[in-house]
Amino acid sequence: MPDDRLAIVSDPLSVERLSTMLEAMARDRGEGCGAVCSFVGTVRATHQGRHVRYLEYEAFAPLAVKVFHRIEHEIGRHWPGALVAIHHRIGRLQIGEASVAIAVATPHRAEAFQACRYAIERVKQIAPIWKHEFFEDGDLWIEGAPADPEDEAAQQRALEQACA
Amino acid sequence: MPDDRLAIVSDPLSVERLSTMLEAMARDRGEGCGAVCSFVGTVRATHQGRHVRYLEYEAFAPLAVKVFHRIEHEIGRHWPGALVAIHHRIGRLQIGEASVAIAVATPHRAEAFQACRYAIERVKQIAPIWKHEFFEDGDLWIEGAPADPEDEAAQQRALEQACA
Amino acid sequence: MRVKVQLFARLRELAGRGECDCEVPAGASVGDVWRAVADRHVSLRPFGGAISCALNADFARMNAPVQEGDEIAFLPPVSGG
Amino acid sequence: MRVKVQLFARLRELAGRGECDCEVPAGASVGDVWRAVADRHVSLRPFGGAISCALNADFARMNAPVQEGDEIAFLPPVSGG
Repeated sequence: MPDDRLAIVSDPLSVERLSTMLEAMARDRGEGCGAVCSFVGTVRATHQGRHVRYLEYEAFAPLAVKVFHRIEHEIGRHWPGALVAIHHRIGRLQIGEASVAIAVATPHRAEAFQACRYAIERVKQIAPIWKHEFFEDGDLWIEGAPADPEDEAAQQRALEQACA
Repeated sequence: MPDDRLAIVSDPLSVERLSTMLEAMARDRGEGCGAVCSFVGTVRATHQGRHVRYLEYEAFAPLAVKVFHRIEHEIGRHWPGALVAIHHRIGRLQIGEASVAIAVATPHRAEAFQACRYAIERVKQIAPIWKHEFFEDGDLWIEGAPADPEDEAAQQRALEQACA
Repeated sequence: MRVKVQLFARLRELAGRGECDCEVPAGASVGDVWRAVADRHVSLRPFGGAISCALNADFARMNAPVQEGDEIAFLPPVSGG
Repeated sequence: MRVKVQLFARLRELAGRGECDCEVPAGASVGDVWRAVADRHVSLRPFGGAISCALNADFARMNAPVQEGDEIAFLPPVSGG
Protein backbone atom coordinates (compact mmCIF):
# COMPACT_ATOMS: atom_id res chain seq x y z
CA MET A 1 0.00 0.00 0.00
CA PRO A 2 2.44 2.67 -1.18
CA ASP A 3 -0.08 5.50 -0.78
CA ASP A 4 -0.22 4.92 2.93
CA ARG A 5 2.66 7.34 2.86
CA LEU A 6 0.28 10.23 2.20
CA ALA A 7 -2.79 9.92 4.38
CA ILE A 8 -5.37 11.40 6.70
CA VAL A 9 -5.58 9.13 9.74
CA SER A 10 -7.67 8.82 12.89
CA ASP A 11 -5.17 6.86 14.98
CA PRO A 12 -2.10 8.19 16.81
CA LEU A 13 0.74 9.10 14.49
CA SER A 14 4.14 7.40 14.41
CA VAL A 15 7.08 9.13 12.82
CA GLU A 16 8.95 5.83 13.02
CA ARG A 17 6.36 4.23 10.75
CA LEU A 18 6.90 6.98 8.17
CA SER A 19 10.69 6.62 8.28
CA THR A 20 10.39 2.87 7.93
CA MET A 21 8.19 3.23 4.85
CA LEU A 22 10.70 5.58 3.24
CA GLU A 23 13.66 3.38 4.08
CA ALA A 24 11.89 0.38 2.54
CA MET A 25 11.17 2.42 -0.61
CA ALA A 26 14.76 3.58 -0.80
CA ARG A 27 15.98 -0.01 -0.40
CA ASP A 28 13.67 -1.12 -3.20
CA ARG A 29 15.36 1.46 -5.40
CA GLY A 30 18.66 -0.25 -4.62
CA GLU A 31 20.28 2.52 -2.59
CA GLY A 32 19.87 3.46 1.06
CA CYS A 33 18.49 6.94 1.60
CA GLY A 34 21.33 8.37 3.71
CA ALA A 35 19.31 11.04 5.48
CA VAL A 36 15.79 11.23 6.88
CA CYS A 37 14.44 14.47 8.32
CA SER A 38 11.14 14.31 10.17
CA PHE A 39 8.78 16.87 11.57
CA VAL A 40 6.05 16.32 14.14
CA GLY A 41 3.63 19.02 15.21
CA THR A 42 2.05 18.47 18.60
CA VAL A 43 -0.88 20.03 20.44
CA ARG A 44 0.22 22.87 22.71
CA ALA A 45 -1.37 23.48 26.10
CA THR A 46 -2.16 27.15 25.54
CA HIS A 47 -3.40 29.38 22.73
CA GLN A 48 -2.85 33.12 23.21
CA GLY A 49 -2.79 32.60 26.95
CA ARG A 50 -5.94 30.49 27.10
CA HIS A 51 -5.76 26.97 28.52
CA VAL A 52 -6.54 24.41 25.81
CA ARG A 53 -8.56 21.38 26.95
CA TYR A 54 -8.29 19.50 23.66
CA LEU A 55 -8.43 20.02 19.90
CA GLU A 56 -10.42 18.60 17.07
CA TYR A 57 -9.09 18.44 13.54
CA GLU A 58 -11.40 18.14 10.57
CA ALA A 59 -10.29 17.44 6.99
CA PHE A 60 -11.75 17.13 3.53
CA ALA A 61 -9.88 13.85 3.32
CA PRO A 62 -9.95 12.98 -0.42
CA LEU A 63 -8.79 16.47 -1.35
CA ALA A 64 -6.22 16.55 1.48
CA VAL A 65 -4.62 13.36 0.17
CA LYS A 66 -4.51 14.87 -3.33
CA VAL A 67 -2.85 17.94 -1.82
CA PHE A 68 -0.24 15.73 -0.14
CA HIS A 69 0.48 14.15 -3.54
CA ARG A 70 0.79 17.62 -5.00
CA ILE A 71 3.28 18.57 -2.28
CA GLU A 72 5.24 15.39 -2.99
CA HIS A 73 5.31 16.37 -6.66
CA GLU A 74 6.49 19.91 -5.85
CA ILE A 75 9.24 18.45 -3.66
CA GLY A 76 10.28 16.14 -6.49
CA ARG A 77 10.75 19.19 -8.71
CA HIS A 78 12.92 21.06 -6.20
CA TRP A 79 14.75 18.07 -4.64
CA PRO A 80 14.83 15.29 -7.26
CA GLY A 81 14.71 11.79 -5.79
CA ALA A 82 13.41 12.90 -2.38
CA LEU A 83 10.91 10.48 -0.83
CA VAL A 84 8.06 12.00 1.16
CA ALA A 85 5.56 10.74 3.74
CA ILE A 86 2.84 12.92 5.28
CA HIS A 87 0.26 11.84 7.85
CA HIS A 88 -2.23 14.29 9.30
CA ARG A 89 -4.49 13.20 12.09
CA ILE A 90 -8.18 14.10 12.45
CA GLY A 91 -10.65 13.83 15.31
CA ARG A 92 -10.05 14.71 18.94
CA LEU A 93 -6.45 15.21 20.11
CA GLN A 94 -5.19 15.70 23.64
CA ILE A 95 -2.38 18.06 24.69
CA GLY A 96 0.97 16.70 23.56
CA GLU A 97 -0.44 14.42 20.89
CA ALA A 98 0.90 14.69 17.35
CA SER A 99 -1.37 16.32 14.77
CA VAL A 100 0.96 16.01 11.79
CA ALA A 101 4.00 13.86 11.01
CA ILE A 102 6.19 14.35 7.96
CA ALA A 103 9.30 12.48 6.88
CA VAL A 104 11.56 13.15 3.93
CA ALA A 105 14.39 10.87 2.82
CA THR A 106 17.20 12.01 0.55
CA PRO A 107 20.74 10.90 -0.16
CA HIS A 108 22.23 13.89 1.71
CA ARG A 109 21.09 15.80 4.76
CA ALA A 110 20.77 19.37 3.48
CA GLU A 111 18.03 18.34 1.06
CA ALA A 112 16.19 16.33 3.71
CA PHE A 113 15.96 19.33 6.06
CA GLN A 114 14.92 21.70 3.27
CA ALA A 115 12.29 19.44 1.73
CA CYS A 116 10.80 18.53 5.11
CA ARG A 117 10.46 22.19 6.05
CA TYR A 118 8.93 22.91 2.66
CA ALA A 119 6.43 20.10 3.19
CA ILE A 120 5.13 21.41 6.53
CA GLU A 121 4.88 24.96 5.17
CA ARG A 122 2.85 23.74 2.21
CA VAL A 123 0.63 21.52 4.38
CA LYS A 124 -0.21 24.58 6.47
CA GLN A 125 -0.84 26.70 3.38
CA ILE A 126 -2.96 24.44 1.22
CA ALA A 127 -4.17 21.23 2.93
CA PRO A 128 -7.97 21.36 3.48
CA ILE A 129 -7.69 20.74 7.21
CA TRP A 130 -9.11 22.78 10.08
CA LYS A 131 -8.19 23.07 13.74
CA HIS A 132 -10.92 23.59 16.33
CA GLU A 133 -9.62 24.51 19.79
CA PHE A 134 -11.66 23.85 22.93
CA PHE A 135 -10.96 25.92 26.04
CA GLU A 136 -12.40 25.87 29.53
CA ASP A 137 -14.70 28.71 28.52
CA GLY A 138 -15.45 28.30 24.84
CA ASP A 139 -14.05 27.17 21.53
CA LEU A 140 -12.40 28.65 18.48
CA TRP A 141 -12.00 27.62 14.86
CA ILE A 142 -8.47 28.54 13.82
CA GLU A 143 -8.40 30.04 10.34
CA GLY A 144 -5.29 30.96 8.39
CA ALA A 145 -5.58 31.92 4.75
CA PRO A 146 -7.78 30.43 2.01
CA ALA A 147 -6.05 27.46 0.37
CA ASP A 148 -4.83 28.17 -3.16
CA PRO A 149 -2.35 25.60 -4.48
CA GLU A 150 -1.70 27.68 -7.61
CA ASP A 151 -0.64 30.76 -5.64
CA GLU A 152 2.98 31.11 -6.74
CA ALA A 153 3.80 33.71 -4.10
CA ALA A 154 2.84 31.21 -1.40
CA GLN A 155 4.96 28.48 -3.02
CA GLN A 156 7.85 30.92 -3.17
CA ARG A 157 7.40 31.80 0.51
CA ALA A 158 7.49 28.11 1.46
CA LEU A 159 10.62 27.64 -0.63
CA GLU A 160 12.31 30.59 1.04
CA GLN A 161 11.46 29.28 4.49
CA ALA A 162 12.86 25.89 3.49
CA CYS A 163 16.10 27.15 1.98
CA ALA A 164 16.98 30.38 3.72
CA MET B 1 17.20 8.56 33.48
CA PRO B 2 17.30 11.99 31.85
CA ASP B 3 20.76 11.50 30.38
CA ASP B 4 19.49 8.68 28.23
CA ARG B 5 18.70 11.53 25.89
CA LEU B 6 22.39 11.93 25.05
CA ALA B 7 24.00 8.56 24.56
CA ILE B 8 26.24 6.19 22.63
CA VAL B 9 24.29 2.98 22.09
CA SER B 10 24.89 -0.49 20.67
CA ASP B 11 21.27 -1.34 19.87
CA PRO B 12 19.21 -0.19 16.90
CA LEU B 13 18.14 3.45 17.15
CA SER B 14 14.58 4.65 17.45
CA VAL B 15 13.70 8.23 16.61
CA GLU B 16 10.30 7.65 18.19
CA ARG B 17 11.98 6.92 21.53
CA LEU B 18 13.83 10.24 21.34
CA SER B 19 10.67 12.19 20.50
CA THR B 20 8.82 10.51 23.32
CA MET B 21 11.54 11.47 25.82
CA LEU B 22 11.39 15.09 24.69
CA GLU B 23 7.61 15.23 24.81
CA ALA B 24 7.64 13.84 28.35
CA MET B 25 10.21 16.47 29.35
CA ALA B 26 8.15 19.23 27.77
CA ARG B 27 5.04 18.00 29.55
CA ASP B 28 6.91 18.01 32.86
CA ARG B 29 7.69 21.66 32.22
CA GLY B 30 3.96 22.25 31.95
CA GLU B 31 3.75 23.12 28.27
CA GLY B 32 3.66 20.88 25.20
CA CYS B 33 6.58 21.36 22.86
CA GLY B 34 4.66 22.24 19.69
CA ALA B 35 7.30 21.13 17.19
CA VAL B 36 9.75 18.25 17.03
CA CYS B 37 12.29 18.00 14.21
CA SER B 38 14.26 14.78 13.91
CA PHE B 39 17.18 13.66 11.84
CA VAL B 40 18.30 10.12 11.14
CA GLY B 41 21.44 9.26 9.24
CA THR B 42 21.46 5.82 7.67
CA VAL B 43 24.13 3.63 6.13
CA ARG B 44 24.33 4.09 2.37
CA ALA B 45 25.01 1.17 0.02
CA THR B 46 27.89 2.80 -1.83
CA HIS B 47 30.87 5.00 -1.08
CA GLN B 48 32.47 6.73 -4.06
CA GLY B 49 31.14 4.02 -6.33
CA ARG B 50 32.31 1.10 -4.17
CA HIS B 51 29.77 -1.36 -2.84
CA VAL B 52 29.62 -1.19 0.96
CA ARG B 53 29.11 -4.53 2.74
CA TYR B 54 28.70 -3.06 6.20
CA LEU B 55 30.10 -0.38 8.50
CA GLU B 56 31.57 -0.30 11.93
CA TYR B 57 31.37 2.75 14.15
CA GLU B 58 33.77 3.27 17.02
CA ALA B 59 33.46 5.97 19.67
CA PHE B 60 35.34 7.31 22.66
CA ALA B 61 32.06 7.00 24.53
CA PRO B 62 32.59 9.04 27.72
CA LEU B 63 33.94 11.98 25.71
CA ALA B 64 31.27 11.60 23.03
CA VAL B 65 28.53 11.91 25.65
CA LYS B 66 30.22 15.04 27.03
CA VAL B 67 30.32 16.42 23.49
CA PHE B 68 26.59 15.76 23.13
CA HIS B 69 26.02 17.73 26.35
CA ARG B 70 28.16 20.51 24.96
CA ILE B 71 26.07 20.56 21.77
CA GLU B 72 22.92 20.69 23.88
CA HIS B 73 24.39 23.64 25.75
CA GLU B 74 25.31 25.43 22.52
CA ILE B 75 21.78 24.88 21.25
CA GLY B 76 20.38 26.29 24.48
CA ARG B 77 22.36 29.48 23.86
CA HIS B 78 21.10 29.93 20.31
CA TRP B 79 17.56 28.55 20.73
CA PRO B 80 16.59 29.04 24.39
CA GLY B 81 14.26 26.37 25.75
CA ALA B 82 14.99 23.85 22.98
CA LEU B 83 15.12 20.23 24.17
CA VAL B 84 17.68 17.94 22.53
CA ALA B 85 18.20 14.19 22.24
CA ILE B 86 21.15 12.62 20.43
CA HIS B 87 21.85 8.90 20.06
CA HIS B 88 24.79 7.61 18.06
CA ARG B 89 25.18 3.94 17.45
CA ILE B 90 28.43 1.99 17.57
CA GLY B 91 29.43 -1.47 16.42
CA ARG B 92 28.54 -3.16 13.15
CA LEU B 93 25.75 -1.63 11.05
CA GLN B 94 24.12 -3.03 7.94
CA ILE B 95 23.04 -1.02 4.89
CA GLY B 96 19.96 1.06 5.70
CA GLU B 97 20.43 0.97 9.46
CA ALA B 98 20.48 4.24 11.38
CA SER B 99 23.86 5.40 12.68
CA VAL B 100 22.66 8.60 14.34
CA ALA B 101 19.28 9.88 15.51
CA ILE B 102 18.69 13.42 16.74
CA ALA B 103 15.48 15.06 17.90
CA VAL B 104 14.91 18.67 18.91
CA ALA B 105 11.70 19.98 20.45
CA THR B 106 10.79 23.65 20.53
CA PRO B 107 7.60 25.67 20.83
CA HIS B 108 7.69 26.68 17.14
CA ARG B 109 8.86 24.86 14.05
CA ALA B 110 11.51 27.19 12.62
CA GLU B 111 13.67 26.75 15.72
CA ALA B 112 13.23 22.97 15.71
CA PHE B 113 14.53 22.67 12.14
CA GLN B 114 17.43 25.03 12.76
CA ALA B 115 18.55 23.50 16.04
CA CYS B 116 18.29 19.94 14.69
CA ARG B 117 20.41 20.82 11.67
CA TYR B 118 22.91 22.54 13.95
CA ALA B 119 23.08 19.43 16.12
CA ILE B 120 23.97 17.06 13.28
CA GLU B 121 26.56 19.49 11.90
CA ARG B 122 28.21 19.72 15.32
CA VAL B 123 28.06 15.95 15.87
CA LYS B 124 29.92 15.49 12.60
CA GLN B 125 32.45 18.19 13.49
CA ILE B 126 33.36 17.34 17.06
CA ALA B 127 32.00 14.01 18.33
CA PRO B 128 34.85 11.50 18.87
CA ILE B 129 33.29 8.87 16.61
CA TRP B 130 34.81 7.08 13.63
CA LYS B 131 33.30 5.30 10.65
CA HIS B 132 35.02 2.24 9.24
CA GLU B 133 33.64 1.10 5.88
CA PHE B 134 34.00 -2.49 4.67
CA PHE B 135 33.83 -3.21 0.95
CA GLU B 136 33.99 -6.39 -1.06
CA ASP B 137 37.66 -5.74 -1.67
CA GLY B 138 38.99 -3.90 1.35
CA ASP B 139 38.12 -1.39 4.04
CA LEU B 140 38.51 2.30 4.74
CA TRP B 141 38.57 4.48 7.84
CA ILE B 142 36.65 7.63 7.01
CA GLU B 143 38.37 10.71 8.39
CA GLY B 144 37.00 14.23 8.31
CA ALA B 145 38.76 16.94 10.27
CA PRO B 146 40.32 16.83 13.75
CA ALA B 147 37.70 17.53 16.42
CA ASP B 148 38.10 20.93 18.07
CA PRO B 149 35.06 22.07 20.07
CA GLU B 150 36.58 25.51 20.67
CA ASP B 151 37.02 26.23 16.97
CA GLU B 152 34.74 29.24 16.53
CA ALA B 153 34.91 29.16 12.76
CA ALA B 154 33.49 25.62 12.81
CA GLN B 155 30.70 26.65 15.20
CA GLN B 156 29.90 29.56 12.91
CA ARG B 157 29.79 27.25 9.89
CA ALA B 158 27.35 24.95 11.68
CA LEU B 159 25.20 27.93 12.62
CA GLU B 160 25.15 29.17 9.05
CA GLN B 161 24.15 25.76 7.74
CA ALA B 162 21.38 25.66 10.34
CA CYS B 163 20.01 29.13 9.71
CA ALA B 164 20.73 30.04 6.12
CA MET C 1 -30.15 21.04 -12.18
CA ARG C 2 -29.20 19.61 -8.84
CA VAL C 3 -25.70 19.58 -7.36
CA LYS C 4 -24.37 18.34 -4.04
CA VAL C 5 -22.77 20.87 -1.69
CA GLN C 6 -20.26 20.11 1.08
CA LEU C 7 -19.41 22.59 3.83
CA PHE C 8 -16.46 22.23 6.20
CA ALA C 9 -15.39 23.45 9.63
CA ARG C 10 -16.90 26.80 10.59
CA LEU C 11 -19.02 26.93 7.42
CA ARG C 12 -20.50 23.58 8.40
CA GLU C 13 -21.23 24.78 11.90
CA LEU C 14 -22.77 28.05 10.76
CA ALA C 15 -25.00 26.28 8.24
CA GLY C 16 -25.89 23.63 10.77
CA ARG C 17 -25.09 20.88 8.27
CA GLY C 18 -22.14 19.55 6.27
CA GLU C 19 -23.98 18.47 3.14
CA CYS C 20 -26.99 19.66 1.21
CA ASP C 21 -28.39 19.52 -2.27
CA CYS C 22 -28.74 22.72 -4.21
CA GLU C 23 -30.82 23.59 -7.27
CA VAL C 24 -29.10 25.88 -9.80
CA PRO C 25 -29.89 26.80 -13.44
CA ALA C 26 -28.11 25.04 -16.31
CA GLY C 27 -24.81 26.79 -17.05
CA ALA C 28 -24.28 27.75 -13.41
CA SER C 29 -20.78 28.24 -12.03
CA VAL C 30 -19.27 27.27 -8.68
CA GLY C 31 -19.85 30.91 -7.69
CA ASP C 32 -23.55 30.61 -8.52
CA VAL C 33 -23.75 27.58 -6.26
CA TRP C 34 -22.08 29.55 -3.46
CA ARG C 35 -24.56 32.40 -3.83
CA ALA C 36 -27.47 29.96 -3.73
CA VAL C 37 -26.11 28.38 -0.55
CA ALA C 38 -25.37 31.74 1.06
CA ASP C 39 -28.91 32.91 0.25
CA ARG C 40 -30.25 29.98 2.18
CA HIS C 41 -27.74 30.33 5.06
CA VAL C 42 -27.16 34.06 5.46
CA SER C 43 -24.57 33.52 8.20
CA LEU C 44 -22.23 32.19 5.48
CA ARG C 45 -22.27 35.41 3.45
CA PRO C 46 -19.38 37.18 5.18
CA PHE C 47 -17.13 34.29 4.04
CA GLY C 48 -17.62 34.96 0.33
CA GLY C 49 -14.24 36.60 -0.14
CA ALA C 50 -12.24 34.14 1.93
CA ILE C 51 -13.19 30.66 0.83
CA SER C 52 -11.64 28.10 -1.45
CA CYS C 53 -13.76 25.83 -3.61
CA ALA C 54 -13.48 22.27 -4.80
CA LEU C 55 -15.35 20.65 -7.65
CA ASN C 56 -15.55 16.85 -7.40
CA ALA C 57 -12.73 16.86 -4.85
CA ASP C 58 -10.33 19.00 -6.87
CA PHE C 59 -9.62 22.65 -6.26
CA ALA C 60 -11.64 24.87 -8.63
CA ARG C 61 -12.17 28.57 -9.23
CA MET C 62 -15.46 30.35 -8.60
CA ASN C 63 -16.00 30.69 -12.35
CA ALA C 64 -15.71 26.95 -13.08
CA PRO C 65 -18.92 25.60 -14.69
CA VAL C 66 -20.81 22.88 -12.84
CA GLN C 67 -22.78 19.90 -14.13
CA GLU C 68 -25.79 18.00 -12.85
CA GLY C 69 -24.69 15.75 -9.98
CA ASP C 70 -21.38 17.53 -9.33
CA GLU C 71 -20.05 17.75 -5.80
CA ILE C 72 -19.05 21.28 -4.83
CA ALA C 73 -17.16 21.87 -1.58
CA PHE C 74 -16.65 25.23 0.14
CA LEU C 75 -13.60 25.51 2.37
CA PRO C 76 -12.97 28.22 4.95
CA PRO C 77 -9.36 29.40 5.48
CA VAL C 78 -7.30 26.38 6.43
CA SER C 79 -5.38 25.66 9.64
CA GLY C 80 -3.80 22.23 9.37
CA GLY C 81 -0.37 21.38 10.71
CA MET D 1 55.97 9.02 35.76
CA ARG D 2 53.53 6.66 34.15
CA VAL D 3 50.40 7.68 32.21
CA LYS D 4 47.77 5.66 30.39
CA VAL D 5 47.38 6.17 26.64
CA GLN D 6 44.28 5.42 24.59
CA LEU D 7 44.31 5.22 20.80
CA PHE D 8 41.21 5.17 18.62
CA ALA D 9 40.16 4.06 15.16
CA ARG D 10 43.00 4.12 12.63
CA LEU D 11 45.55 5.07 15.30
CA ARG D 12 44.52 1.99 17.26
CA GLU D 13 44.83 -0.21 14.19
CA LEU D 14 48.23 1.19 13.20
CA ALA D 15 49.59 0.76 16.72
CA GLY D 16 48.08 -2.69 16.99
CA ARG D 17 46.52 -1.83 20.36
CA GLY D 18 44.03 0.59 21.85
CA GLU D 19 45.68 1.11 25.23
CA CYS D 20 49.18 1.23 26.55
CA ASP D 21 51.11 2.69 29.44
CA CYS D 22 53.73 5.29 28.72
CA GLU D 23 56.65 6.54 30.80
CA VAL D 24 57.32 10.30 30.58
CA PRO D 25 59.41 12.71 32.67
CA ALA D 26 57.80 14.81 35.39
CA GLY D 27 56.45 18.03 33.88
CA ALA D 28 55.65 16.36 30.56
CA SER D 29 52.83 17.67 28.36
CA VAL D 30 50.23 15.84 26.27
CA GLY D 31 52.50 16.56 23.31
CA ASP D 32 55.40 14.84 25.04
CA VAL D 33 53.23 11.79 25.56
CA TRP D 34 52.32 11.81 21.87
CA ARG D 35 55.97 11.96 20.85
CA ALA D 36 56.79 9.08 23.19
CA VAL D 37 53.99 6.99 21.68
CA ALA D 38 54.94 7.92 18.12
CA ASP D 39 58.55 6.97 18.83
CA ARG D 40 57.38 3.52 19.82
CA HIS D 41 54.88 3.21 16.92
CA VAL D 42 56.47 5.02 14.01
CA SER D 43 53.43 4.42 11.77
CA LEU D 44 51.59 6.97 13.93
CA ARG D 45 54.00 9.79 13.19
CA PRO D 46 52.31 11.15 10.04
CA PHE D 47 49.23 11.85 12.16
CA GLY D 48 50.97 14.35 14.41
CA GLY D 49 49.43 17.40 12.77
CA ALA D 50 45.91 16.02 12.47
CA ILE D 51 44.96 14.59 15.82
CA SER D 52 42.89 15.82 18.73
CA CYS D 53 43.79 14.98 22.30
CA ALA D 54 41.83 14.27 25.43
CA LEU D 55 43.09 14.34 29.00
CA ASN D 56 41.01 12.29 31.42
CA ALA D 57 38.15 12.21 28.91
CA ASP D 58 38.07 15.96 28.24
CA PHE D 59 39.46 17.67 25.19
CA ALA D 60 42.91 19.11 25.85
CA ARG D 61 45.64 20.95 23.94
CA MET D 62 49.03 19.45 23.15
CA ASN D 63 50.64 21.80 25.68
CA ALA D 64 48.46 20.70 28.61
CA PRO D 65 50.59 19.29 31.47
CA VAL D 66 50.00 15.69 32.51
CA GLN D 67 50.14 14.04 35.93
CA GLU D 68 51.02 10.57 37.10
CA GLY D 69 48.12 8.23 36.32
CA ASP D 70 46.41 10.53 33.82
CA GLU D 71 44.57 9.04 30.87
CA ILE D 72 45.58 10.62 27.58
CA ALA D 73 43.61 9.80 24.44
CA PHE D 74 44.67 10.52 20.86
CA LEU D 75 41.89 10.93 18.33
CA PRO D 76 42.28 10.83 14.55
CA PRO D 77 40.05 13.12 12.45
CA VAL D 78 36.44 12.25 13.28
CA SER D 79 33.70 10.89 11.02
CA GLY D 80 30.57 10.37 13.08
CA GLY D 81 27.07 11.05 11.83
